[in-house]
Amino acid sequence: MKMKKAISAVLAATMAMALLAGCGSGSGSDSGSGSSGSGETGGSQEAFRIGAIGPVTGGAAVYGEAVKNGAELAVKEINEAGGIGGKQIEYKYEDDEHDAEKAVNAYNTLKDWGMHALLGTVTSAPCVAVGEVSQADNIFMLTPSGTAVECVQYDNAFRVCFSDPMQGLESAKYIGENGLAKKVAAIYDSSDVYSTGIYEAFVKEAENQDFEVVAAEAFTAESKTDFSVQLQKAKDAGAELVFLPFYYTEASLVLKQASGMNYEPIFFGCDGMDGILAVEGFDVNLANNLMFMSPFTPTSEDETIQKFVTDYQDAYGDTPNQFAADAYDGMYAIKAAMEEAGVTPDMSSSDICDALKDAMTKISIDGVTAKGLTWEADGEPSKEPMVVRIADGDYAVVE
Amino acid sequence: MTMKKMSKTTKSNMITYLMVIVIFLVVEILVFTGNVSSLLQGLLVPLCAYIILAVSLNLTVGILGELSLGHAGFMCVGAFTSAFFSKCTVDTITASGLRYFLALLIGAAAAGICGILIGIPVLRLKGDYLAIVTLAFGEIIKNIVNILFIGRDSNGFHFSTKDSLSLGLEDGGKVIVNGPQGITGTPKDSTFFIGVVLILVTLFIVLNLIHSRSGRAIMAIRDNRIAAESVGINITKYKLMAFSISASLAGVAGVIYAHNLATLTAQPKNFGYNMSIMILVFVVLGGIGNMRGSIIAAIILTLLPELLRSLSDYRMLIYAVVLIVMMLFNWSPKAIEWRGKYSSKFRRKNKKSTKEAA
Amino acid sequence: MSFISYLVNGISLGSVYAIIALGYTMVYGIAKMLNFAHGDVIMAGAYVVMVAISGAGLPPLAAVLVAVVFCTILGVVIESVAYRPLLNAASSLAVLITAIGVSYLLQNIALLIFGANTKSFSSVVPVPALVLAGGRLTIAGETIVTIFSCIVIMIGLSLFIKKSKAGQAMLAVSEDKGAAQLMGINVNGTIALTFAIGSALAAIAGVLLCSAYPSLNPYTGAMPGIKAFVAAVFGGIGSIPGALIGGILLGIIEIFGKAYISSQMADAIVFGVLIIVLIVKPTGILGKNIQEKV
Amino acid sequence: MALLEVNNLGISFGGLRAVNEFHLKIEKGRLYGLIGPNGAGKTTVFNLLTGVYKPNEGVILLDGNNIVGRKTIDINKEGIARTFQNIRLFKDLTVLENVKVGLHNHYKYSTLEGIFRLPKYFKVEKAMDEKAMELLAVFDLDKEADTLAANLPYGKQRKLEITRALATEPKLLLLDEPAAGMNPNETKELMETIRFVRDEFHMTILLIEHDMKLVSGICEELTVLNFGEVLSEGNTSDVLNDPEVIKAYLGE
Repeated sequence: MKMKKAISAVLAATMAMALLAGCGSGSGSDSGSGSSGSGETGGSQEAFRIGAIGPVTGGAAVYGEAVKNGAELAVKEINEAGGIGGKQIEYKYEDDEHDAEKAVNAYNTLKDWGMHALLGTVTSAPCVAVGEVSQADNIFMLTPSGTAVECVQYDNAFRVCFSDPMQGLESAKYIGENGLAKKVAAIYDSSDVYSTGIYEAFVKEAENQDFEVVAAEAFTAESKTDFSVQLQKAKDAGAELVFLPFYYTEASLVLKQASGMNYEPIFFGCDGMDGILAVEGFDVNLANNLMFMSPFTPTSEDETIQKFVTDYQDAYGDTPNQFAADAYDGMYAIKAAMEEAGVTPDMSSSDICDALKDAMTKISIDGVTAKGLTWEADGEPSKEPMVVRIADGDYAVVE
Repeated sequence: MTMKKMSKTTKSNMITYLMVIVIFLVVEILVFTGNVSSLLQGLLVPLCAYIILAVSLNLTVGILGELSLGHAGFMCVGAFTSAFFSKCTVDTITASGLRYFLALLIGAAAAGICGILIGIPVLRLKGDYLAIVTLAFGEIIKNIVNILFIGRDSNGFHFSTKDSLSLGLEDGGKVIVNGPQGITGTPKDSTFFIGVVLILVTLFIVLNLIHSRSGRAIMAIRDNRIAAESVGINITKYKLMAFSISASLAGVAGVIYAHNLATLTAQPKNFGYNMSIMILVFVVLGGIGNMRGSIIAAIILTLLPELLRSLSDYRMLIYAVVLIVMMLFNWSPKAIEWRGKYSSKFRRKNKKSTKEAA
Repeated sequence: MSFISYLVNGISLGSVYAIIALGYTMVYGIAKMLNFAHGDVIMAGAYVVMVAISGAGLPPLAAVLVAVVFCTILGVVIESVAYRPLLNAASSLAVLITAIGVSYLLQNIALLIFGANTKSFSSVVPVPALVLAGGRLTIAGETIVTIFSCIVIMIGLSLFIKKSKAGQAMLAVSEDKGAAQLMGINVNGTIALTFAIGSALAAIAGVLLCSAYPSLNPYTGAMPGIKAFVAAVFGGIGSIPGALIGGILLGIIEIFGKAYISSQMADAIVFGVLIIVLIVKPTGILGKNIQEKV
Repeated sequence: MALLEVNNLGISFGGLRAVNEFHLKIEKGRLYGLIGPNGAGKTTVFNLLTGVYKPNEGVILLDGNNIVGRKTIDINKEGIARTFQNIRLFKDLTVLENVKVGLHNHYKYSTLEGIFRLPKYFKVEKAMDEKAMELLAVFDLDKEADTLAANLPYGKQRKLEITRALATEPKLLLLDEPAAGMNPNETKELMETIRFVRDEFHMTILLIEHDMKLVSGICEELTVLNFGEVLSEGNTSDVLNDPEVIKAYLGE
């Protein structure tokens, strides 16, 4: 009894501290949010506050990390070049652990901070949840890599990347039109939104194309180390091409295991495949025969891209992947839209959002993921997908 | 003697209820005066869900004395069934209060039924074996939800475990449960007020159960199964009762959770064993069998990582360290002894003031 | 043919589970605690090997040795700082939760040091793959080495426990801590030794896990850890041969489930079989049935 | 008709014959002793009578009904209650609650009535409290009603176990070494208590005991068990003077 009391006392004290700290941070914030809940910002701000959300801990941390860095790089460049319409950008990144609930927490943290616009979130399910609350608050959001259809279901949301159905459809079209294979197998992550979304669109479009899906095998987040069964089935079905709509982390294992069983089909991936060559210690020879659709290749000779890649490597030591590239372009798109709309930091985020909704459809930027990137009012970007083939351990764009 | 005893437990229960109400009022006043950050406001509803989860798991762990690592599975069942219901009826039942009430009943019932179905085979197992089987059930539930596709068109409902295409919906048909993408667009009906009311209801059920004939039977089984059998207690019945009540309350928490976010997906993070363990952490840290402790621990451990946000990269690290230190402080026999010494010294010093306070 | 191929793959996956399960079961048998941080010690071991090879340029075998030493020390430190104070706590759950805390801690330390990026782990296994049936069936060198190590470790551990004084002490502690203490056995020392051995095994498991599935990030150990825990329970937790059998069966069930039932339902199948086994035989395949004395 | 009649009872564990051709007949209201050297199978007999073990063969008639194969809880409902050699109390419940658990099957209200605190809850709980306190007073435990069972001194724990068993309103009470670990004074007090229980509650009692003073002091009849078989039975004084029994106890 005594012990229990002591525990309660200790816990209660900690709680009191925690609550005080929470309130303190609330009242200490100069955004004056809280009761109004609309995320209005104070009157005399000198800088635009742009927030970003994505996972930097947990299993999906690698994507969030890339976005965090890509956006940061863009912010640095923009600020050095004089900011947005003469105003500097303040940039803040929050962790969501790839969880919808944590993402909303992260969003609220940014709102307390006085965010004018959001670059995020990185992954789909959290993005849909944040989309819901940002729409209620009327805060502009541009997701660099949230591919699910619902990510941009509201008019305040736009995205830099392709949507899942779009990728599936384009992949199937490309394979069919170029006659890459007659028999195709698909392996996908049935516990993942991104992977399932692409897979479904792929299979749907395959009906219209001149190839047959001979095997469709799934895996889940709990069993993504061993792909021997899925590969064996593809092999037994005689598939000449294996479609891999998931991220390179798992793909590197698939390639290793395929080579272990002497199975050498063409592997075809999506934008998540980008970055595979940057995996430390990865045997690049395994990836010969790998093609994927990506808006971005770090080896492109384009000047903008080269500069981005070099700067990124200097700053973070890694080769940027398409998540970093999307985030980089996303930040520039926000800049362009803000300048187009002529907003200023002393406007409320809701007013900024209204102005940006309109401005987004008018801008065109030459970024690292596309030239002449424009947006429709439905939030989708219009850009041409690029197919990249890995040869001799390096990326090469297939014309 | 007896009357004094009665009033002692009643008093303890009243303190628990009162604590919840006071916290609610304080938060409401702070919100009203604009002193609560959006972050904290956003945390209020999930917090209610976690508190209910912690209290309900404490019924299994503390009162029934069985370790369950699949509590999130029941939450998942409650969340998905109720979200499915709300999504289907969002156009037909326009009164959101009524719809939410029905959703609560459905979520609780579905989770409770799952609890019974799972409880019948597994409750004969003991200790760590029971723990691993509940973990397994939690994972199975998550796996099944992830491959479940349900759509609706003018012909009624369509089911599939493959993909949304094989539902064969006609044009205009809507996919309601979309595999790993789960359910999107559940009406956001959960509020802090409802959450607090549900916490009170949960406490009411759990505390009253404990201090009733059935609760005594459950605790007797926990303390000594063989002796309980020898005085004619039906072991299976009471184990199952505790387990299914605990499950259905977890279902209620699931309903709150599902109606707070626009997306409901069954990820390892929110409905996997990670979550089950997280809830167990609340229970053990707050004191096994101590409902008030569970509430406090749930509040602290939910707020902690959020309040550590400013530490960015180090926050989960610090969270882990704090968790270990708190566990050692609360449970290590040496620490308890040390605290006992310290607090008795402290008490002697303040004897007079304590007397006055009492 | 594909049946045999599935079987080989199942054994190969299962052997990795088995070698992790050995560490789990060892610690459980003696300390009666579920060491949830075991999977993360594996991850730590794999990172050490990677750093030792690519950073310090050590030959693979020396790197493995370094990892074993590192993990042994890590295991002993974790045991003495986080677990031992709770050895006599009022509830055995306290130490379980602390183990979870340690697991988070190790993951986040690794995240800070090595970042979230997945690293490809170059195999340290020098054994070439075995090609049978004219190339239609390949058994990877890693599989051969893993199974071989599993059996060696299992025999070694069994002999150690049966023949050595320290092993006998472990047995005594696992039977009855209080009685062992009265017999003059150093209980704390014995438990520390158990953790040392368990963690050394974790280092080897880490190397083999990452050689067979060459992808390493701070969360690499978590899921195989849970699966191996399941395998250990499956085989009868506390039983050393049980860990081997449980691990391999789990691997085979997982692969066959995927191959012949549904690849989407693989997890549900694995866990479903586990439940059925435990309902039929409540202490696992090789677990001792203990009748409670009335 | 005898209250308890056991015939040809036997059970084996593995290859070991623990109890063989055991028989026993206890008339209502008697105080009966079951004695024998350690390991003779006395507790096993109790476990067979209470359904903890299922016998390989034999008949157990309680009031004429065969209870072989019934579950422990049903046997308790039929009217057999017991205590344990190594005390088994509900440690984290109070003394009062321990007894109220014993009253479980005789004072009923539904779980829902309990949760929603309907009038029946208060009525039945009040009756339970009164009955439990009455029982506790008999054993002089009423002052400790609010103490946790684990915190009681040893002798009182034994008494509480008997009280709890009595609360189930049995016809037959089995006591497994009630005097174990007690000093002579406590034993003497216990003897009085047992006799009092028999007289006051008109109880039939079967007890296992090693303390010969207690056995010869209160038991009216005895059965001696050796290596799982009945060695001798009958009136206490006759049995205790049986040379076979003396041999078994003192050795060759």
